[in-house]
Amino acid sequence: MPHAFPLFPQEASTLAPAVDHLFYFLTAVSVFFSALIFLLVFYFAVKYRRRSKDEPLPKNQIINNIPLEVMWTVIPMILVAIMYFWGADIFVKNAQPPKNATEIFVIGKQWMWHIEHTNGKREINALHIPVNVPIKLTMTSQDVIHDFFVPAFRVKKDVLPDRYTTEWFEATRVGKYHFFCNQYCGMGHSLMRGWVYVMSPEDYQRWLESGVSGVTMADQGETLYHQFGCITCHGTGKGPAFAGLYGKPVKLTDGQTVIASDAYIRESILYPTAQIVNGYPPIMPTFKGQVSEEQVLQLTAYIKSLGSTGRNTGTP
Amino acid sequence: MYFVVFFSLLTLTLLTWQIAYIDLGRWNMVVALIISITKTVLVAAFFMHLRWSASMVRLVVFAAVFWLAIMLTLTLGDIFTRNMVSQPQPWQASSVVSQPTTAGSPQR
Amino acid sequence: MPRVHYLNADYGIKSWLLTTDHKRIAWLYLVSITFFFSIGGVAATLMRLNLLEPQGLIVEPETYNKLFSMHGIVMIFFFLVPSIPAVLGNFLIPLMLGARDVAFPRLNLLSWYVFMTGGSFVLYALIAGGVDTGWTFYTPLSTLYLNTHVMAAAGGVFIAGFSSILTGLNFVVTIHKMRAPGLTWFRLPLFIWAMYATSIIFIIGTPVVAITLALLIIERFFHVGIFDPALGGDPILFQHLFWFYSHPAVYVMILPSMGVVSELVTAFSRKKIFGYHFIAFSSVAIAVIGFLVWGHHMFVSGQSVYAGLVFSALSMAVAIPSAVKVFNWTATLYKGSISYEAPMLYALGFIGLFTIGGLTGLYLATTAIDQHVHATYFVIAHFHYIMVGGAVMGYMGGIHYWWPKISGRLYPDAWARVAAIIIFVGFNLTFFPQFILGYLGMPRRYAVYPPEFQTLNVISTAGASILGLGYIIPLIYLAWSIRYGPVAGPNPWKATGLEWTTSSPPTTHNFEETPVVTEEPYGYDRLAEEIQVA
Amino acid sequence: MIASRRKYKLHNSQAVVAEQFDDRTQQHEAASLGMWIFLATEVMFFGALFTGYTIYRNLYTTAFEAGSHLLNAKIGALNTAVLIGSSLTMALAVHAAQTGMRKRLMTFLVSTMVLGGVFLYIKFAIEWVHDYRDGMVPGLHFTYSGPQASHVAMFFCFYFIMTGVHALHMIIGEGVMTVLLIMAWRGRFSKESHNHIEMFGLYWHFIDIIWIFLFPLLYLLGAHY
Repeated sequence: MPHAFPLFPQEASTLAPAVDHLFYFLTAVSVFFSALIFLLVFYFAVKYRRRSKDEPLPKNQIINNIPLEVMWTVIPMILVAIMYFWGADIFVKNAQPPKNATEIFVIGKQWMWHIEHTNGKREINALHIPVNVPIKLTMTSQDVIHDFFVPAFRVKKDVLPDRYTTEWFEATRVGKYHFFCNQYCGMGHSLMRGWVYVMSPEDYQRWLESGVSGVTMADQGETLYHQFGCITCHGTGKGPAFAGLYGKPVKLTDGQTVIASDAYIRESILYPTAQIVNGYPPIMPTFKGQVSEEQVLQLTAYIKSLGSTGRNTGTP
Repeated sequence: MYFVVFFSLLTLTLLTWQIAYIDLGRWNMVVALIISITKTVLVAAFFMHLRWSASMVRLVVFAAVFWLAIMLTLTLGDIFTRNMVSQPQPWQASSVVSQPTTAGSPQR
Repeated sequence: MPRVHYLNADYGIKSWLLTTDHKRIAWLYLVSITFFFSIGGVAATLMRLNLLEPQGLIVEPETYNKLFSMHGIVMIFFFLVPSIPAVLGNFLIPLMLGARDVAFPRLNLLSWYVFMTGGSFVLYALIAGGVDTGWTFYTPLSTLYLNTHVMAAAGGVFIAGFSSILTGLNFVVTIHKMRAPGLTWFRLPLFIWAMYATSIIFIIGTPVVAITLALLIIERFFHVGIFDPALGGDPILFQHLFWFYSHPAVYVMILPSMGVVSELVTAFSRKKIFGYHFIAFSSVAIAVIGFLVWGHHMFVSGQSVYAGLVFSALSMAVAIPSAVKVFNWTATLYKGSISYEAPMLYALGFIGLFTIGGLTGLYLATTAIDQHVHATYFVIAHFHYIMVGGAVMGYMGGIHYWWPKISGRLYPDAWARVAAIIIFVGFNLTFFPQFILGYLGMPRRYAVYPPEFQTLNVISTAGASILGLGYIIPLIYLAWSIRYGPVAGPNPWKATGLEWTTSSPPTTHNFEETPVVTEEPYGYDRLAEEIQVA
Repeated sequence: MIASRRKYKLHNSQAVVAEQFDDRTQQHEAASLGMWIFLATEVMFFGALFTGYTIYRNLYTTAFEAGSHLLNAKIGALNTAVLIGSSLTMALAVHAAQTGMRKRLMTFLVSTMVLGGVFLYIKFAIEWVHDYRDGMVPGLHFTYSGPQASHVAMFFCFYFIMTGVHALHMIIGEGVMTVLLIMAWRGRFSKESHNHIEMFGLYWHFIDIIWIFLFPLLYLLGAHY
């Protein structure tokens, strides 16, 4: 064989050992019960084999035993309950990215991964991250459903069109690891993969700053803000102002209150009439088809940069 | 008997139609569904003779409603709890500042 | 062998194609699903060959995608779902109940025609250039992005769904209303209980997938946005509705096998089954709980975390009735008088493989582990252990066990045992490495893959060639036995059950006179005494 | 065997029991159970549509109300009344069959067919034609340009699919009724043997029940605007 082949995946994130420990537990349970069943079947099969053609059955047959039935109902029940709670614990913890996570944006499209860092650095089918820093991926797709899967980190999540999903991890070992598209997405599905490069913080910093124009995502968003004419309304009071908007509750005309999250901003750009801010007329045209998913992310980054504290109120 | 059922059904139709023009907020739908269920019970019990049917047949009806309820509950259960956790967290301005990655952003 | 029986009661193509005899309809299904199995098998072979090389040995990714889609669609909807129910169920349910036929014989024939209509749509899709949606038809890929024959394939599955519905309806009514005098519910063979549970799933689940695929076709045709997120649709809704049927469909495949194995284990241990009531009720429990767990296919799909937790808990619950069954089968062997004809080898193989398949299911029900292994080869291995190691082993065992009844003749048992062992070995060699591949992270539906996965893939392909050989041997000797096999006699295995009290093959109306049942099933202790006296 | 089967068919026309059954009671119970199970599958069939409807209605409440407002609730109410009327005549037809009155059976079957026909006429020739003219058919001719147009389109999508599948059931029902009418005319039904009529009655009432839900969900949702 041309390659040495591994039997167990690398553990390269904080999550990996936790998942693996649970995996060992399940494997122990599985091996125990498989062995139990196999040995019993084998033992009975040999011991009670029919020796002559019309051999009578052994005496004192048991065909029903309630305590036994209860036992083999309750024991599996306890075991699966342990598995459930153990697994759920890890799952829930992993569902919520830590607040200090570095955000990186991922856009899936047939059949490549487009990744953008907040400082404006972009890469394709590669993801560079620093070691020992929690990373949060905000992901969306430009066409069909994809899935961002890093085996060495034990995480995956579907990447859906017209929606943001998130995934987070904290790499623990410097190195180079596969990531795959794990949701069948058409012809080039199996080619839609790349490498995660986990780097020391210094290397990462060097990589991040090399070859960047100095234009951050937020800067690009600001350019778009002017280019698409957002400023004509949102900068003049005809539409709601952006400063201090992000993360704040917004009151809508139908009486609901929503939080101005990434998803809310995205929806407001692409489907402006879906949620109308209280006190403003529904006059905003849709930008669906005019702005790409990437530009939406840049605009969002710009709005974010205006802060939730109301800093930079003066801009545009 | 069929005619009694028929006229109650017509009355209920009239009722549900007229009530619909009164704005009761979310109660409109509740009232409409209660009336629909009443009408269904009438049709099933009398026109379809469910009142006099074998218990097995009633079990089938129960099973249908039961599984429909499963489908509705678990599917809606997902849709309406989806944003409770998976919504991206509000932006943490402080964390951005603490990251060297945002060097050059307007906040700096 | 009776002079006139159902096979020679009438001759000519017409007497087969217009028959309402449940036994002949079973033959129609047997022939058609064997045909579909071979199509699915060829697709699988080509896939395995392609995976010998990381860059793909024989086909382009585009073709590979069509191969696995066709493999999935054909094997699931046109082989596994109808396999035991439509062949063995059709043949045996009236016989086991002491009835002359199913409740609605013409409907029974109709469902075969509906099935074949659906099948021809899928064959059309195959011949016209294939379809590359995967058997799951996920939107918006299937509705907006593919230019292959999605509508023909989805339409075929849609149509075939009605065949399942009609079959399930027929079985439930037959089991309720056509039982011989004295055949109370707890005197029913466990195969009947399993078929009853299966029919419930057919009846409740199939309409949902039918309408879902209809919506998919409408969406593709008119592009109206039901599942298109750009127009406000929710692609995850499609997944919900799809898995509402397609997860229980897994139990459609495994429950009948469990029924068969319950019959085999007791017949070849010549001993009453252990814990009859528990096995019977666990079948129904699986059918009911099986409807509550579909969301475990969607833990990472963007489904709500809460829904994930609920579905995880419910999925764990379904493991328990399955475990109960395995323990009861094992306990049935205890103090038995066990012989090892081919059907018993399949049954024991089933117990082993199902145990592994079931236990690995727990990994997938555990949210945190599923997050890693979801849609990797781990899943492939798991469900092949259930569907091939479970359902197909049960099907093969059942066909061998009842073959003397179906054909009136015996097959060469030595050959059959060899084939059973080859299948068992080949199967494990094919699919066990895939567990490791999956945990390593190799995603499913990959035409090309990183080179470090090659060794395990080569082992798997080697196993597949053994497995393929194992499936060809029975085809040959069973076909041979129809003409040349020794006459079986009514009860070659000395088994209990009404089907063994009539001639082999049975006459058109099954029984000379309606049998009367006076005792519980599996009265092997009495049978043993009789044998001793004789 | 074919010969014997022919004989059985002749035999059956005199009304009695198919060969797989022991007696008439068993046959009747089997038919009735079978029909109800079939209706259970129909519940799930429509149930999936209702599930989808419920989800989108809750996600896009205002758009759905706006869409519903464009429908003519009066016509909907009229059609509801027509359909309930046809249910009544169907129930009376079943009663006539049970009491063995051939003439009455035929009369009521014809009136059920006519009422069903009226319903379909109103549905297709009046409503759908109007809807099309007003540009409310997503995928073919959709001109709504108010806020959330794509979500309003979603409403109409469900409106057409749900009423369309419902109407398809009615068309099938009309076809079956034609056959039943011919059978009744030929005197195939009697006091003892009328399973077909009874089972079809269940089907027809079920269609009625579906409409009873469709009417408020589709037509009355936005009436109070």
